[in-house]
Amino acid sequence: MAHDNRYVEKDYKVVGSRVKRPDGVDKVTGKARYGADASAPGGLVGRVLRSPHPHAQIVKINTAKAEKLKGVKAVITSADLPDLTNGDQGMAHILENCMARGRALYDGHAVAAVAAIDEQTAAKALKLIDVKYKKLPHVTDVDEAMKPDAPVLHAKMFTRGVDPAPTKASNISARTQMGYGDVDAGFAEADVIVERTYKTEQTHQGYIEPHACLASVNPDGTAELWVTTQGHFTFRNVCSTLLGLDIAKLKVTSSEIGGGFGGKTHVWAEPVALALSRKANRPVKLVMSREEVFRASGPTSSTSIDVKMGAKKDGTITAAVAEMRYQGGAFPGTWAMLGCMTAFACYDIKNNKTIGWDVVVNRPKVAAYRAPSAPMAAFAVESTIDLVAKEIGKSPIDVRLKNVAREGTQAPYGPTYGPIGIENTLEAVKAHPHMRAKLKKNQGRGIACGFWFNIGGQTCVDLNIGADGTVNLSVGTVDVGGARSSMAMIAAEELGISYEDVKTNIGDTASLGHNDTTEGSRGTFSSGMATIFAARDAIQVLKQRAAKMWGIPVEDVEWQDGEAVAIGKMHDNLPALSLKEIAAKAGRTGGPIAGHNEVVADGAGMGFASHICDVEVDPETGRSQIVRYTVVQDAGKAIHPDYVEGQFQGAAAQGIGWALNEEYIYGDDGRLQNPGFLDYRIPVCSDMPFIDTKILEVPNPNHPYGIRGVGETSIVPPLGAVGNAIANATGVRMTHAPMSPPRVLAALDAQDAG
Amino acid sequence: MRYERPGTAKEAAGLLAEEKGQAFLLAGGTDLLVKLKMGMVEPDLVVDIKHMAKANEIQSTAKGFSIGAGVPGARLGEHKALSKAWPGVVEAANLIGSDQIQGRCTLAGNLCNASPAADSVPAMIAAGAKAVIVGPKGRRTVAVEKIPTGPGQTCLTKGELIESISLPKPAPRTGDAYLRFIPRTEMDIAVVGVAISVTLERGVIKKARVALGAVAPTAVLVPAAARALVGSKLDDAALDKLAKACSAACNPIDDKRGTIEYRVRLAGVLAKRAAKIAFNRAGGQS
Amino acid sequence: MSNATLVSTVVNGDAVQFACPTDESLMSALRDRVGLTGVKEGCGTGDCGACSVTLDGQLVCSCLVLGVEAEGKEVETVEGLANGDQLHPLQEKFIEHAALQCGICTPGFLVAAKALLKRNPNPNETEIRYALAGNLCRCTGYDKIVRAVQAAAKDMRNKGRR
Amino acid sequence: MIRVGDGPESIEVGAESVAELMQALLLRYPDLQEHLDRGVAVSINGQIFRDDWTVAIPNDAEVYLIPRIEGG
Repeated sequence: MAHDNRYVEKDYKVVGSRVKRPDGVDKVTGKARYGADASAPGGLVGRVLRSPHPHAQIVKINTAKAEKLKGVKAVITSADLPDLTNGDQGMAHILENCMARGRALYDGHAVAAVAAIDEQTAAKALKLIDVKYKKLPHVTDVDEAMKPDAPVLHAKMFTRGVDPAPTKASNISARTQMGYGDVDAGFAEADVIVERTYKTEQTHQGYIEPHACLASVNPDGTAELWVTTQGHFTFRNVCSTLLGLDIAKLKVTSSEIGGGFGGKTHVWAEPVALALSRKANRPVKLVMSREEVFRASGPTSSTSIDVKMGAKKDGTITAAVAEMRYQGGAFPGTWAMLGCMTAFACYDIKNNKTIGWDVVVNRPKVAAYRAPSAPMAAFAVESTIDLVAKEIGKSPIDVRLKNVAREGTQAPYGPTYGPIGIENTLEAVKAHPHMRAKLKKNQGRGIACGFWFNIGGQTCVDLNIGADGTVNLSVGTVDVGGARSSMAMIAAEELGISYEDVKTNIGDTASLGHNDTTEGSRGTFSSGMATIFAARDAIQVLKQRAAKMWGIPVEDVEWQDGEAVAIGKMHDNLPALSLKEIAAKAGRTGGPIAGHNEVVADGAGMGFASHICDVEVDPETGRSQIVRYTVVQDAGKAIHPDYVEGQFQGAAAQGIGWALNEEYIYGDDGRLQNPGFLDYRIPVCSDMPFIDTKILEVPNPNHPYGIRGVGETSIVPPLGAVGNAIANATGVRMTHAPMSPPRVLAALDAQDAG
Repeated sequence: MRYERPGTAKEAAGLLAEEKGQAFLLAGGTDLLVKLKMGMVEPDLVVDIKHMAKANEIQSTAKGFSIGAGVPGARLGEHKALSKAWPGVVEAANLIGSDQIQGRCTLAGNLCNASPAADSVPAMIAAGAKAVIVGPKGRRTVAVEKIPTGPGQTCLTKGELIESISLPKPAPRTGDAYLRFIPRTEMDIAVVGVAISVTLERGVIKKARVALGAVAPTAVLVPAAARALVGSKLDDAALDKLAKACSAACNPIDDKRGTIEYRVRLAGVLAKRAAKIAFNRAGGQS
Repeated sequence: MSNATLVSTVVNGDAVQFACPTDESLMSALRDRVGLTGVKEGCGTGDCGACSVTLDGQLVCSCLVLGVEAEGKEVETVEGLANGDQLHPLQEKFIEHAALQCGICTPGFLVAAKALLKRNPNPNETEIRYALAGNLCRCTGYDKIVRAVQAAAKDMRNKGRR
Repeated sequence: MIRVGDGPESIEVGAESVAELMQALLLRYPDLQEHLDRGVAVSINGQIFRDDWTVAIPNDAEVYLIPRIEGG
């Protein structure tokens, strides 16, 4: 059945309220089962041996001693994961990242793995594996890696997007260019031109739950995987390809997920666990240590970005150019391209150009991190806009409003925007009491904007009505932050029943059609759309059953507030039939009542946010403390406001951590110096103030409820907002994030010296 | 790994002395278990000292305080007399890690782990604390500043362990303070730590002890910094001299937690701030 | 299992015996041998607080305690927080205030918050923030967690409960 | 006719659906296959379509091929 995805304004009964989440009790009592909380009969413990070198040839791996150790049931190397990728480069890189093939490309790269009867035996076995390395020169810095004399990681990598195509291999995987207009003419028009170079360090999603899975592969090719993931269907497809399994025979169940933020969209050790299980013919549980998570999962890019911006005295930005260098770790990515797409997306700049360089270095393969690539570009752009505002003597907010993107503005990546909310967020910021609050000594206030896409994609939902009229809703997008509530609310809203009568569960890959991964702020948008459509299908069935019960034509039945109502003069003696009454008779009117929907959820909206940050800087130590913070973001429609606020607050906190202290620190030896929460400093409770939020609702025209994704956008503004606040507190412009105490103090000294 | 829980210090010393393999003491375990987890140590013997007599006691005597080697940080904070006498020492101990860590970590453990950045060690040094060591040859008492000899190394010989830490009874009009710098508000290892204790006579500093952490291979006592204070009412000139002396005493390394330059600079900044707190606690008015 | 030692202890009020290697953490013993997987491992090095339990009433990271140290002691985990089918006020308020998103840190926060309120039934915001600084949460920015603890504290004071 | 843009270059193509558009483009630009394999999304008059090639393209529509986005 074709469904209409267009937005229709309506009054909601359930949507927009603050109900209790269905998984709450399990999660406050310790009953909820996460990746590491499952066990299986005869289960083994899997452990991975990792390269201590950032770049090395693997000359030989001798596993004989480990194999002989009592209690060891399988030892594997890349030989046990033959290349079945059939020319698919992306898949081949995933395979090589899971297990090194003849060369180690970063500190922490997996080189072998064992499965043993217990933790102690597995640890002992790892020590018995003898790996002979030949060390190779390494490079971990993005700018260094681009130099002509840098050690080259991939001998056959020639930069794409360059004409003529290079004949010499380099670490630059691709060049991207975007934008429109004539930037030279734009700069010629400008009264002021500001140019700056920025650097951002590599950060990690920092989810508290390490990667964990329980894999079981049988000799007949059937297999099961219990795993903490953002996308169990994607994991199934990738693992099936890498292991040579049939998709239908690998059942993947997503456990409760203890945070992902993009980091659990990709497979890391799961194919290794499957390969161990296949070899041992026993279930294998593989849980990464925190150190392994930092060294060998997928952090974000470190970057180096040049921005040039020209403006007229009236505040009009006449031209803007950004050249951005993003490292993707040891394998090529498209991270700089995403930087290009997002850098100027909040603004209507007639002449804009972005150039992106995607670069490989000897660091772990970069993965998505909440609005991937956008925060770094926004740090550079939002800082530069404040500099422009200062030069022309206008307020930062007015310069932003003067150039703000609106419906009809052409996005830097091509298309023309439909209705978008960036102007609304800026107006809300301007009117917010926070903007008028008095600042104390050493304090400063900064604002910044941010943009991130929403994506839609393949979605499949099942809605089944029980004999008592309660509803099971099976969705295939993993619930990363309360989505089961939102889906139940949407189903209840459509069916006209109470929230408590709907139970949402996350279906495994064997019981539901394919669903794309929960990424790109798509969960509520996509599964919300499919839930609406599935509920509408179920309503059709309910109407048919009511018609049968009454013995009237289905055309004479309408669905109103959870009831079938017979319409027309001929039937006005018929009392309405509730969903419960119809459900009770389902067995005698044609069997189970259900609604299904399979859809490519298209028309995802755009996410925009503006933030206000107050910071206090200790001039003697360079330490910055966030004293007040406000997030304004367009949600399209907030289904469950608590969890929308929670996304805003969580994203802002991650951005603040990035802005202030979080960074990967590599030594000259190319090894990660701080693979733990002690020295990879994510914000703790006492670092943070309460985070004020304001939800705006500019409906997405391409969703029945107007939903936009809300998960990612608010990690984009904090770096710029904090940098601008520090600049206003101290007079010093920070161009290197994180803006840690030593960097701020050095900048203060340089200011004093200058 | 053999796990033993002796009932006396002497018994513990005997176990350590007899062990041919790698032996470790377990007090709060907040360092040892991390090393176990990371595979940095593979003990043959672990001696849990929390079951030794008096290991969990804080004793108040006429001479001062004796703090058993198993007393966790949280207990120090709850001890009113100790907190009144040596607020700087208690604050320093209470800065180690989270409330969870406070439930376990001990002064003796913090000292014997011999990290240059240990928070409680500079504070103990400034307060003139001593460690009571028991070993195969009996009991000896050593000033805290003499215990660590380098990162992860102490002057304790095979079979020796710290039974308790003793703090003197503070002289009248004595105040102490400890400040450390960390990038966050909690949960970090000190980038720089400064402990100062001063004793006043008629409003003038008569005696002072200044100790620094995280700026040298061990926590260090800085007599030159103390001299900068003695005879002053903590005027700006004295504070500047103090800051200079502290910075001059630094011999730090560049690492993930801070640069040499930053540590040297911060030592001076924190010394001034700590001195003011200690001075006020001693009843001084600057 | 080499070097296994039999440990007799009391967990959430029940006498429990388990055998574990001497170098195994209490966290692993509780999870793998007693079956209390509400005790979460976020780091294994005492930096995240997800494995928080109380040991004879003292809040600790169970990853920094040896299993054998639990001999003769009383351990309380998140599984012991509710009284039968009655959730603890902290559990109620965490749900009510949406103080959890992914929920992996929640058991540790609840155990730590309970220890705080036992010690200080009326903490201010700063005291709550510092008392919970040993518990990392990456989802919420801590906002709703602090509010939930404030609400639970108020509720418990009104009911005269600790 | 449909305008297809990717940055500064625009061309006109006759096609009534995304599938027809792709066929037409591949005839003219065989190198595009590599991009299509990596994944593209199609923007039709500002609305972004990700996977569904059956989507109809109205007359005089503005169409952009943009890279498929990954998110966090």
